[in-house]
Amino acid sequence: MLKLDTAGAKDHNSHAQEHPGQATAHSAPTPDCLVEMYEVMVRSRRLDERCWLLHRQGRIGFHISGIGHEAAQVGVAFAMQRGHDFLHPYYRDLAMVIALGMPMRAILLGSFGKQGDPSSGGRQMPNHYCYKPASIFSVSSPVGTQLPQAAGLALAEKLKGGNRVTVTCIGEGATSEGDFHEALDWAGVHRLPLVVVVENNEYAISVPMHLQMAVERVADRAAAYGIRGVSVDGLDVFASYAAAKEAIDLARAGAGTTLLEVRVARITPHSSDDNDATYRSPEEKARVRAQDPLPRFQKQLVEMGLLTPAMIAEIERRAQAEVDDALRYAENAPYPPVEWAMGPVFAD
Amino acid sequence: MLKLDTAGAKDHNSHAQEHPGQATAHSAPTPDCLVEMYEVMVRSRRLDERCWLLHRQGRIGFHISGIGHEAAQVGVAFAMQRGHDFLHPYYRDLAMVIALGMPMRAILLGSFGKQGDPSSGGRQMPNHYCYKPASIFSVSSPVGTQLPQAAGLALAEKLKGGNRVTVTCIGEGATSEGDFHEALDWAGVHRLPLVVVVENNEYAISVPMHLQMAVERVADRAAAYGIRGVSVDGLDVFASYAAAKEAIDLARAGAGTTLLEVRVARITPHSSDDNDATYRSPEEKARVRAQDPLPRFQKQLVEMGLLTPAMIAEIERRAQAEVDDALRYAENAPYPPVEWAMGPVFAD
Amino acid sequence: MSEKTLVEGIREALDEELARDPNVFITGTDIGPRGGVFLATQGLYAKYGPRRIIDSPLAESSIIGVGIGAAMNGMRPVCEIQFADFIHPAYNQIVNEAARMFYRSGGQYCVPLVIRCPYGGGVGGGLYHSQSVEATFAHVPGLKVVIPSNPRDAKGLLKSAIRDNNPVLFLEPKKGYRAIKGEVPEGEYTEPLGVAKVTRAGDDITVYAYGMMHFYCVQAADQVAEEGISVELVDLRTLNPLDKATVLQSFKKTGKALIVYEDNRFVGFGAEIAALLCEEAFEHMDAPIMRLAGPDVPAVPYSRPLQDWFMPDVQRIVEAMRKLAAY
Amino acid sequence: MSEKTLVEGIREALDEELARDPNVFITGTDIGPRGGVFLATQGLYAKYGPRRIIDSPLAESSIIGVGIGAAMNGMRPVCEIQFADFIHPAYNQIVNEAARMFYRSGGQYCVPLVIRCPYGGGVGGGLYHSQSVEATFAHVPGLKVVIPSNPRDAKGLLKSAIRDNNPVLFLEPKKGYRAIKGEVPEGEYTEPLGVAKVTRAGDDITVYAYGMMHFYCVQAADQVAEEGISVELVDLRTLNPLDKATVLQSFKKTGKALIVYEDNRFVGFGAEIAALLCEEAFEHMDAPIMRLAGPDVPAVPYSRPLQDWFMPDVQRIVEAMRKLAAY
Ligand SMILES: Cc1ncc(C[n+]2csc(CCOP(=O)(O)OP(=O)(O)O)c2C)c(N)n1
Ligand SMILES: Cc1ncc(C[n+]2csc(CCOP(=O)(O)OP(=O)(O)O)c2C)c(N)n1
Ligand SMILES: [Mg+2]
Ligand SMILES: [Mg+2]
Repeated sequence: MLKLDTAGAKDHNSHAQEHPGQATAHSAPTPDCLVEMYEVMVRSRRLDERCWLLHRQGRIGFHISGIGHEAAQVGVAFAMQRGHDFLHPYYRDLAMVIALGMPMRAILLGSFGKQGDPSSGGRQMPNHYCYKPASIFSVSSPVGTQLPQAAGLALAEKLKGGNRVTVTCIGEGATSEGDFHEALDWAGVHRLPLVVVVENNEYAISVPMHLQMAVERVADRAAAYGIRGVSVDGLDVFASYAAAKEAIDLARAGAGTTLLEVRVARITPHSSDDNDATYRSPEEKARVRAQDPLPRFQKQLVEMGLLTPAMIAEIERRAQAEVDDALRYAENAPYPPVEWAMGPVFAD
Repeated sequence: MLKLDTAGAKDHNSHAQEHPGQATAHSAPTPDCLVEMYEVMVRSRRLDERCWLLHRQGRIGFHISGIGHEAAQVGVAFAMQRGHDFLHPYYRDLAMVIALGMPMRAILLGSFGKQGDPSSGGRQMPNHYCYKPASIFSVSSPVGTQLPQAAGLALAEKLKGGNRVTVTCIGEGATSEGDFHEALDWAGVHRLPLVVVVENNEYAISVPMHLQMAVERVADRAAAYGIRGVSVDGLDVFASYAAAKEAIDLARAGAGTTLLEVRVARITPHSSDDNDATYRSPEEKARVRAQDPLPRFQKQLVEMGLLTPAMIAEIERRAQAEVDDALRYAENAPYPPVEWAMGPVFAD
Repeated sequence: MSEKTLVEGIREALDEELARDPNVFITGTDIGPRGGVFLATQGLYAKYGPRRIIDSPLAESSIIGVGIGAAMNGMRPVCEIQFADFIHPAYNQIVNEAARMFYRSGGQYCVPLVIRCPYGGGVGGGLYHSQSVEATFAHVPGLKVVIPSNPRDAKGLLKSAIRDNNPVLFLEPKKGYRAIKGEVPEGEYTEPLGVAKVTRAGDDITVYAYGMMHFYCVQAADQVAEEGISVELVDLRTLNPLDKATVLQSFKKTGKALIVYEDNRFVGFGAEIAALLCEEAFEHMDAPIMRLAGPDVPAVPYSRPLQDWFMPDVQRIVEAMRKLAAY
Repeated sequence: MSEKTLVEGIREALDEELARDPNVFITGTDIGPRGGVFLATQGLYAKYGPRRIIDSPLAESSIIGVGIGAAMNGMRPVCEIQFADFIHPAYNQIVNEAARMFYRSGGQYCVPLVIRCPYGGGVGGGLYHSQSVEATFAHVPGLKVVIPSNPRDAKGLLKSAIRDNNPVLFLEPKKGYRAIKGEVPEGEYTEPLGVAKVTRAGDDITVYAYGMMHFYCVQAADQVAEEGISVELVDLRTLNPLDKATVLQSFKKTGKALIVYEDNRFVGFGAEIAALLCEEAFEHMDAPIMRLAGPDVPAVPYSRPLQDWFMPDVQRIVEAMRKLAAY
């Protein structure tokens, strides 16, 4: 099922008929929805933690993490018509792609570079998600390139008269790339049905925000393009959801693009290749860890009476089981045959 | 004298000792200075008009014009410490390079692609000015590339503890290029001694402003970089000078970069290759022509009692004579020997 | 059939494909009311309107990036880069993105995108309106590179490029836009990508060329024919994927090869042809493989005599042909 | 002398040049307190401070563009691009600007700029942390392209690059950063740019390589020596300007050439070597000129067996050497 199918190239980019049933709008997070959001966060967190472990054990070659970004990602994802709206994500968007329905097995096949990895067939590094069944486009390593492409997805949607909104994500550091600027010019000029989510964790690997740009808020940059700029506490699911919902609704209604900054925390090193002790003090790291959005959301839901200790335990159990299953599945999967390296390079 | 000297490559980029005497600050346009500004505008205009004529006569292959931009350019140039401050211009900056002391002969040698052309030795197209004696850097055709370079000039100046301000110019259309964005990020982060002059004539060849960007004023873009943004009537010498003077003084004082929009009029087609009748109505063209900054400035100076009919006539006479002389000189100059095409490609 | 210019062939292809497929649209700077700086899109804005003929901001990386996105959402964008010299800011989107998308997504998304781009010198364009970029891009797996040398091919190849499901860099010899004329069949026909064409059969030497240089080679071959030199001329037409079979076949017949290109010589496309021949047809080599190419200075200088020094022309091709034939 | 790694050779060169010339400064992302993602600049921030070791915004076009400007204002910037794969956004500033500035300004301004850039595969980097970009840039007149294959050269060549008055793209074989060790003289010495080196004399075949592939070729040559095959190994070191004399001289001795590179084969750098040889040393050709190179897929895939399939290695080089020697 996860085996990649490269046949029928002519239909690759046709989206109209797929999973029409999956289009579900969430006008406000219902209690059920909030619990589901929580569960996605837990699932993402457990998978993420396991990947760090797998890397330390030498079982996978690389991991780049979304830990500390999950509240914002879940808030945004649940504001989308999942499966219908487009997501052009970046490498930290684990919780987001899980929320949109990418299976853990699929994700871990990528981490192991195993056969059936739907993201790229073992060609890309881990966490370079791509999953067409959920309308997820291919993560690139060169940062920022997804932005003009997301503008193009949105422009085509507008030209075709479709009603999909395109959501794209980017780190604050990558907003310094020229592609960010050029894309937002298009977004402003054509009032594109687009939401650009900037996940601001205040670091580009080791480079702190103040050496990247001289604005207080990334959302300030919206002023250069005649689009909306909104900055929210991305450690808070409610704030993230509300801001994303408004932005997506406006985009769908023809009111154009929002630059949505979600202020998050990068609780881990940049990636498994990084040693953040070279540029963050233990005190700073402790401060960042203390911002963890997961216990915060759990506490909120418990106080709202939506989560009980039993539910929490059950959700943990399910998440662990899912991770265990996916890990078994991916680790036992064969490597791709070398034919997978050979191509096809060109579509038919 | 105008013969290009490529010897001594090791000293190419050393600026410290050159023309120290030329550094002249204008704290406010004195009456003399205003008349000089007027004369530069007239000289630039007459040369520019002659180039259009030469092109129609088939005597030069290309011309791109500053007609309608002169008030702004003269305002900016006279606010600089001419010869001391750096200029990284663009192709429309004829009045600016004349104001900084580039001789007409030098300019016309470029228009004819003749030997001794100091800008490039006949390698670049006309109007791609470069004149080191006046601290003018080389105009590139690919638009926008001068901005990161100008930021680099300014960064080096800051690192060295020098007091030169870098002025760079760009059309409003080219502010859509990624290089614009990336350069201004550096400018903001390092509070660079830099003034970015956007000559907004509302067209990028045929593409009108509203298809280029969704902001009212290019100066609005400054908000994305934590720098000053100022928009002035670039058809007015006084406004242009005052704004440029303030920006340059602030830059020199360590207060960082200004994005200075000068709103000008492109009275001619984009270049001698263009036919603007395909995208501008005769009415619109007439409206633009009516904005001509030269008669306006003349009228102002006459009303201020600084210009008399006799002075106007004398200035005209001198300008025409200078153009005639430069034209004779350039037309009679030989073509460069083919060795000039061969190199050197590398500096020693 | 009627005699048309190369740029007319291109315009017809665009017009017909716009009419044929509602998913085709054009973007780039000045391609709207202005009709393009070379008038390749003249009249199309009036005919198809601002939703199909979209003047873009002046920002090449996004012209391509937006094209990639639109292509992944079911469209067939034709993106114009005004001069090949200005494709450089879009290098990242073309090479890292467009060319790799199909492979990197394991076939989930393809990028049916055409990048039209005038290239080449001899037009008084100086350093930045004269560049040839085919070697740079032919080196990139996943990107097709096509160069027509005449109006008929221009139309037929461009139509194929627009219908192709891959990114195609379509390089147009700007000096030939009006200088090269020829018969163009009316209406629907296509020329296949990836197929070279022997445009003149001959026995003594094989000359490989494309674009404007092919046009010159035809004249040069005529000239040396009078001297009894029989030239086989191969118009490569598609540089990637290269039609190796046709390239090798001709060489096996003549044993002598000259490659003519105006791009800088060093690591230019001619190097690949030479390497291919001496790797796969060594036993047929009767002479050194010759390259006649642009010199290794940054680009074509502006001043007339300097430009003339740079550009390969009929006379120099004739001399190279003579020299090779005499070996 | 002491045994050092390749990255240590680079770090020493940077350290010494920073100490020697106050106009040298380093910029790029993560080159500050982090010491670079490969630790090439480790310790330099602590030693030279934030005015000489400047962490940049994440914006490659400006990293180079700012470097060009600073160079024109009397500095000698060393700009780091984190991976060769990410040099693509800076292509325009490098090719249209840095490489052309001296020529286009008629010698008024030169650009003494070094671009340091790890390249190459075999490190589990997948499509975008494995690319080789040397052919693309070696094609550009006005830009020097240098690739060291050992710690001694890394230090000596980098010092020359920093002192050169031209833009130099200094490509570092990242797989060799720690894998390649060797003696590095203490203190001041330089290696000249533009000079290839015969690193092993031999009679039967000539093998041309650079960077990591040269390291493999040494091992492969050792291996086939036991079989009686005498390999002459040429480390190109500078790709542009190429040391044609050394390249031709060795070929004239052996008459057989193998070029090994990990970049995509088609229009790769090996094509130029092959073209040069069969153009200028035709009479000495005793066998087809062979290229062993990366295949023409977009870049090195991530999954282990796929990566192994892509990368030329000692075993494959041995086989190619045998085949060529046996011709
Ligand atoms: C064009 C490009 N340059 C450099 C890199 C190397 N790199 C990968 S992630 C990264 C930092 C990105 O920071 P940010 O955008 O803030 O995202 P974050 O990782 O903090 O979520 C860098 C420099 C890259 N992937 N692409
Ligand atoms: C990178 C690049 N793309 C395209 C061009 C072609 N071109 C030359 S000038 C121009 C319009 C520039 O408009 P603007 O920046 O507003 O300056 P203006 O000419 O109006 O003063 C264009 C598209 C170019 N020179 N460089
Ligand atoms: Mg960040
Ligand atoms: Mg303009």
